[in-house]
Amino acid sequence: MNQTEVFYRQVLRIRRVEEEVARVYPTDKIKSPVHLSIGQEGVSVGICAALRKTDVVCPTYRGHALYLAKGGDLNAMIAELYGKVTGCTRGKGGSMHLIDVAAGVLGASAIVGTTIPLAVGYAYAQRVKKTDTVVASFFGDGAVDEGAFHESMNFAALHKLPVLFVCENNFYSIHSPQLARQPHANLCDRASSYGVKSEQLDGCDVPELYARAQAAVESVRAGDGPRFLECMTYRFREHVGPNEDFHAGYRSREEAEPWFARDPLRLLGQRLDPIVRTRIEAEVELEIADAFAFAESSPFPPSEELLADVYLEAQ
Amino acid sequence: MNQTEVFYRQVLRIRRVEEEVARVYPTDKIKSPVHLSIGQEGVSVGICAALRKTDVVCPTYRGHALYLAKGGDLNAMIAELYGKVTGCTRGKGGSMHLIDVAAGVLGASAIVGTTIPLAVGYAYAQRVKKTDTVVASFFGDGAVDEGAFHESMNFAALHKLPVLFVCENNFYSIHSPQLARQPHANLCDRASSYGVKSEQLDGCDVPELYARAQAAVESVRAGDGPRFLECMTYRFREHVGPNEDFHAGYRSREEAEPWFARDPLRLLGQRLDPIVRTRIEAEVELEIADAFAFAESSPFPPSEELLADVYLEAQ
Amino acid sequence: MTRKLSYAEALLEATHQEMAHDPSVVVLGMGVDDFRGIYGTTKGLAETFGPERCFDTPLSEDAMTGVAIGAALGGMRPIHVHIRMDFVLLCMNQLLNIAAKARYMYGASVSVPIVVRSVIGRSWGQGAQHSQGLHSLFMHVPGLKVVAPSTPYDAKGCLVQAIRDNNPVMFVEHRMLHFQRGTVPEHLYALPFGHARVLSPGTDVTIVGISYMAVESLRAQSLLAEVGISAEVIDPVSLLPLDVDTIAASVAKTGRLLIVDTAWTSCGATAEIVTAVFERLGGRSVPFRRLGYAAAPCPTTKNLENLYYPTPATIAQAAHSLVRGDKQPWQPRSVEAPEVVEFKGPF
Amino acid sequence: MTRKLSYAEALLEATHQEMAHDPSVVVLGMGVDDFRGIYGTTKGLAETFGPERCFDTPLSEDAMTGVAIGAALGGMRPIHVHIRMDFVLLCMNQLLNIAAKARYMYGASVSVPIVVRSVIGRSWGQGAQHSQGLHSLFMHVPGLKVVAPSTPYDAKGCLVQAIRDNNPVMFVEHRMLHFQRGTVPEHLYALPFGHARVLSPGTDVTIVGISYMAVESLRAQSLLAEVGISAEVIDPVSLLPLDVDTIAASVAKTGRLLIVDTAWTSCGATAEIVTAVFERLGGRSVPFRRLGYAAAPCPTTKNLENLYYPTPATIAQAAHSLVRGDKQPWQPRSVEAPEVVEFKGPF
Ligand SMILES: Cc1ncc(C[n+]2csc(CCOP(=O)(O)OP(=O)(O)O)c2C)c(N)n1
Ligand SMILES: Cc1ncc(C[n+]2csc(CCOP(=O)(O)OP(=O)(O)O)c2C)c(N)n1
Ligand SMILES: [Mg+2]
Ligand SMILES: [Mg+2]
Repeated sequence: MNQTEVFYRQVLRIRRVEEEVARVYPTDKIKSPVHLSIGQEGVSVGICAALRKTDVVCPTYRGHALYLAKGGDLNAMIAELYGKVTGCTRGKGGSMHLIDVAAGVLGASAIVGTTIPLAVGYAYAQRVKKTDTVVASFFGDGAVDEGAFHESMNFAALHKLPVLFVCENNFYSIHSPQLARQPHANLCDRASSYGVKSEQLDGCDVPELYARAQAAVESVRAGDGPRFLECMTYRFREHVGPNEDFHAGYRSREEAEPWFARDPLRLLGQRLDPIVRTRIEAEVELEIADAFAFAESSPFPPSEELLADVYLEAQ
Repeated sequence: MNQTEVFYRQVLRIRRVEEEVARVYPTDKIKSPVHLSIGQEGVSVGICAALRKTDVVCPTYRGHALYLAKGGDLNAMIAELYGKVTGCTRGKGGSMHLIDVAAGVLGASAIVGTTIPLAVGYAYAQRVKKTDTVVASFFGDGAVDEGAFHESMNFAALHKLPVLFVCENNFYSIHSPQLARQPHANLCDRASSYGVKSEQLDGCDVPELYARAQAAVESVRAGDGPRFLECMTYRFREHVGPNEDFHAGYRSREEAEPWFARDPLRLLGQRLDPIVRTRIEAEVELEIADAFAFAESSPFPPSEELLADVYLEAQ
Repeated sequence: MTRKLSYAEALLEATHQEMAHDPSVVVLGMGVDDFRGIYGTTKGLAETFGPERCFDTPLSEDAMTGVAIGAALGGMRPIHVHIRMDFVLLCMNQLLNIAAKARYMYGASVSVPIVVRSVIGRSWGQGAQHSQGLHSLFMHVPGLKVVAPSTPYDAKGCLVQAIRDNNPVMFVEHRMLHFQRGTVPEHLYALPFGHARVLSPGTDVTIVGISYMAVESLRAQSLLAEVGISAEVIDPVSLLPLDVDTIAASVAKTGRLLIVDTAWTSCGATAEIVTAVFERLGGRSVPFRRLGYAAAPCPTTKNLENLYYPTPATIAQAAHSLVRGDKQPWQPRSVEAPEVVEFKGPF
Repeated sequence: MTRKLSYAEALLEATHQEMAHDPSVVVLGMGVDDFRGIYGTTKGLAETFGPERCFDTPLSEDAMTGVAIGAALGGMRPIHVHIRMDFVLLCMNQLLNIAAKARYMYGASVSVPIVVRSVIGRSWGQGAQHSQGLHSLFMHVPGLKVVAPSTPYDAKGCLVQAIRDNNPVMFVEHRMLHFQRGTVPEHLYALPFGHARVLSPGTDVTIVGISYMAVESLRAQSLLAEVGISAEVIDPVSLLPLDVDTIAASVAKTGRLLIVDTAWTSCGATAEIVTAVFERLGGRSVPFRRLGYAAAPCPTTKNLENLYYPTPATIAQAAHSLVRGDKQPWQPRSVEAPEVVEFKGPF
C-alpha cells in the first residue's frame, strides 16, 4: 500500500467507527457520553504515522481517533463503549477513559488538561531509563488555558524532555469560541515563551502534517527538547453526543462549510483510484462489523468487579 | 520635599524597619517567620509612587516593603509581628499575612501565587463597579511558574482588566536559582504571549522605575488592559529569617557585590545633601522607635479571639 | 403557593431574583452563558443582566476561583458554577487556603461572600471523574459553609441565603435533583443555614438522606411502609453548620439511625453525623448504619454502576435490619429511580 | 538494635537505602536538593544518586504531581515531597482524579506507585496556611493509602513500604516529629500498612493519637498516671487502611475512647475512627471524646496558638473526664512540648 492508501484507510476506519457509534447510539446500547472526533481524524493519523509503535500517546476524552490511529484494539474499544468486560478497561472507564498500554495508548482522562503533565512525567521516566521513546501529548485549544499546560511546558522545556505537544485546535471548548477564552489566538506564542519550538499546522492535510510531524519527532527523539504543534481542525458533530448541532446557534453551518470541503477523508479519497477506495472501504466495514458483533456478544462484568482493582496488592 | 527626598525617605524607612526587625529577632519577641525585602525595597517604592491612594496592591509573604510603600500602618505592622491584638490582623496572621484595607493593601498570602488571581478578581469588580481603580499584583520570579499566574494573565488580558502585574525578579526561589526552574529566563515573553505589554526594568533605580511605572499605570487606568513589569532586584538576606546567608553555598557574596553597589538606598542617598539625609534619618528613627514601643506595650489578644471571626454573620 | 418548579428552575429563579435585587451579584463559570445554561439554571442571565454580570470562563478553575474571591474582596457577590463537582478539585487551594481563611487570617478586615455551585454527576456512564460527591472535604474546613438542599423549595431558599451570606458557601447540587419538581413560592425568600428538614415523619428509624439520597430515602420509606416500618426521613440541608439537634432529637425518638450519602463514607458526612449525634446523645447509644458509594471509583458500565449507589431497596433493607434485626431477611422490590433511568444527558 | 536516629534521619535512611536498592526510585520536590534538604530528610541524595534521581521542581505543584504520576506510569517509583501539607491542596486534582482512580478506571492495566510526602507545620507563627493536617481529605478517597507514623522506627518502615507499595501513598509527617529520636535498625525493613501500634498499654481508657498527637498522648498518659489513671495509647500509624480491629479490641477492654488528631474534627479521622469502632463493637457503646484543632484557621500569635492545639494537659483532662466523669474536675500540670518550645525554624 502506498502512503495515501494507508492514510485513507486509517482516516476512513476512524470515521466509520464513529459513524457506527452514532448510528447505534439511539438504541441506548452505548450508555456513555461520546465525544466524536469526526472531522478531526487527520491530526491523530498524521501524527501517529510519525511515531514508532514503542512511542506513547496520551489522549483526551475525545480520544477514539487517537486510540485507533496509535493501534489501539478496536474490539476492546467498542466493547468498552458497550460496557462489556471485554472492553479495554473491563467496562469501568467507558468512552472517556480509553487505554491500550500494549499499543502505547496511555489512559485518557475526562478532566481537561490532566494528561498533559502525565505525558511529561512519562517522558521523564524515559530519560531516567535512557530509552529513546517519544511521548505525544494531545489536548484541545481549551486545555491550553489550564495552568497545568504551562507548568508542564516549562518543566518539559527545562529538562528537554522527549515530548511532542499536540494541540488539536478545533476553535471551540464545548460551545465557547476561542476568542471568548483567549485574548491572543496564537497558541504557538505560549509555547515559544518557554523556548519550545512551535508550528501551526493544517490538520486536514494528512501527508503534510505527517511530514512536519516526522521532523518534529526526530528532533524530539534526538534530545533537542519538546516541540509544540498546533493543528488546526474542526469538529463536525456536537461537543458530546452523536448529532450535528449547527442549529444550536453557537456556530453556523456556513462556518463549517470550508471545513467540510477540506474534510481529510475527502482530500485523501480524491487522490485514490475509486477501485482502491472501494476495496479499502469493504475491508474496513468488515472489521467494524466484527468489532460491533464482538461487543454485542461479550458479557457485562460480573458483580465482583465492582470492588476489584481499586488497589494493586503485591501477591 | 523633592522626589528624591521622598523616595529616599521611603526606602530608608522600609530598610530601617526591617533592620530593626532583624535586630530584635534574636530576642524571640517576634515569634514568626520573617521574609525580609532588604535590597528589594526600590521596587515597591517606585511602583507605589505611580499609584493613587485609592489604588490597591496585593503583596506576598515578602510584603513588608510593599505594605509600607503603599501606606500601610507601621504601628499595626510591628504589633502584628509581635503577635499583639493591635496588629493589622489582630495577631492572627503574622508577618506573612499583612493587610491594610484602608491603605489599599489587600491581604498577603503564604501560598505562593495565590494572590495573583485575587488581584485580577478585584480588578474585575472595579470593572463592574465602573471605578478607575488600578490593582497592582506583586509576586516573585518563582511564582510565575505556578499555573495560576498563566490563568490569571490570560483572563486579565481577555477582559482588558486594570491590573499591573509586577514581578520582583530576585533570581531565587528560596535557594533555587532562576535557571534551575525556568528554561527561558525572559519572563516578559510569557506575558507577551497573552498580548500583554511587558518590560524588564531595573529595580534599583527608583526614579526611572517610577517613570516607567507611571506610564504603565496610566495605560492600565485608561482601559488598555493589563501590563507586566519584570523588575530586576536582589535579596540581601536569607530567604526567611534575619541573617545573611552567603556562606550557605547556593549563592556567593561575589554575585551579590554588584547589587550591593547598586543598593537603591545608596543610589538615592548619593543624590541627596548629607544634611537632608541626616534630617530624614532622624525622623525615620523616631517613627520606628515609636512603632516598636507601641508593639511592645500592646496586649496579646484575649483567649476569646481564638474562635472569633471565623465567619462574618449578619447582625 | 402551589406553583411547581423543577429544582433547576428554582435555582434559576433564585439567581435571577437576587441579581435583579443586588447589582453586586455576578455569575461566572464555564458555559454559564451558552444555550444550555448549566441545565437551564443560568439560562438567560447574560441576556438579562449583561455579559459583565454573567460570564463564561476559560478552562482555568484554579485562577477563576481566585478571581471570584478577589471580586468578592472588591465588593461583588460572585456565584462560581461548576458543571461537575469533580472540577472543584482544581479549586481546593483557593477555596481552602484563601476563601475559608481570609476573614480570620486578616483579623476580620475582609469577608469573602462567594457561592460555589457544583453538581454531582450520575448515570449514563459518567464514570470515576464525573460522579464524585466531595462535600465532606469542605465540611472539614472551618470558614466554609456547605449546603446540599434536595427539594426545589429549599434549593431556592438556600441559594438566596448562600448569595446573601457573607462567607464562602459550597452549594452542592446533584444532577438527578435538577429534574425534581415541587412547590416553590414566587417571592424571594432566604432559608437560614443550620436547619435540617424532617421531610416525612416516622417512629421506628431515622433515615438521614444527604442531597439526592433524601429523594431515594423517601422512596425507601414507602417500601418500608409496605412492611409496617415507619421511617422518619430527614434532609440535613445544611451540612456545615450541621443541625445536630434535629437529627439527634429524631434518633432519641426512633432509637435507630441510618445515614445515606451520595459520597464515600470514610471520613464522610455519614461519619460526622454518626459521631455528632452520639456526642449529642451523651451516654445513650443506638443501632446505626451508614450507606454511601461503594469504596471504589465509580465504574461506567450500567450493571456495576447500579451496585455502586445506595438505592431505595438497599436503603430500605438497611433500615429494616436496624429495626427487625438481620435474622429477618427481607428483599424489597427494587425500584430504579425514574430520573436515573431516563437520563441520557445533556451532560 | 539500639542505634538511635531522629525521625528525619530515619526518613533519609529509608529513602537512601531504597534508592540504592531500586533504581526506579526518584525524589522530586521544591528544595529536595538544596543544602537544607527538607529538614535533612533528602540531604545528599542528589549528590549520591545524581540530579536525575533527586531533583528540584519549579513552583508548579499541580503539574509536578502529574509528572510524578506519569513517571510512575512510565516505570518509576517517585517520591514527591512537600515541605508543607498545605501545598497539597494544589495537587488535589491529580491525586484524587488520576492517582486514586487510575488502576480501577483503566481496568487494572496500570498502577501508580507514587509516594507523596508532606509535612504538617506548627509553631513559630506558621499560621493558617502552614499548619494544616489534611489527611482526612485523602482518607475519604478509595484508591489512596494514607499513613502517618509517629516514631522513627515506624517512619523508616512505613516509608520503605510506601515506596514499594504499588499504589499512591500519602505519607504524612509532622514538623515536630522530625526531632523525635528513637531506635531504628540499620537494615532495610518494610512495615505493612493496616496495623495500628499500641505504644503503651493501659486499662482505663484508650487514647488514639494521630501523628504528632501520639507523642502528646504519651505525655498525657504520664499525667494521667500521676492520678492513678491507666491509659492505653495507640498510634493508628496507617489511616487508610485503618486497623479498626486493634483499636476496637482496646476499647472493648478499656471501655472508653479518646481520639486526638492534629487536624480539625469535622469529617476528620476522629469521626471516622469513632464510627468505625462503634460499627465494630456492634451494639455496645462506650463513652468517647474527640479532640483536634480548634474550629478555626490557625492563628499566629503564640498565646492563641497554644489554645489551638490539643496538649498533654487537655488530652489528659479529656481522658480523665471520660474515666472519672465531669464532676471531678482536674487541672493537670501544663507541659509544653520541648520541640514546640524550641522550634524557631528553619521552616
Ligand atoms: C477541568 C475541567 N473543566 C471543565 C470540563 C468540562 N469540559 C469537558 S470538555 C470541555 C472542552 C474542552 O475543550 P478543548 O480542550 O478545546 O477540547 P475539545 O472538546 O474541543 O476537543 C470542557 C470545558 C472538564 N471536563 N474538565
Ligand atoms: C504554593 C507554594 N509552594 C511552595 C511554597 C514554599 N515557598 C515559600 S517562598 C518560596 C519561594 C518563592 O520564590 P519567589 O516567587 O521568587 O519569591 P521570593 O521569595 O524570591 O520573593 C517557596 C517555594 C509556598 N509557600 N507555596
Ligand atoms: Mg476545542
Ligand atoms: Mg524570587
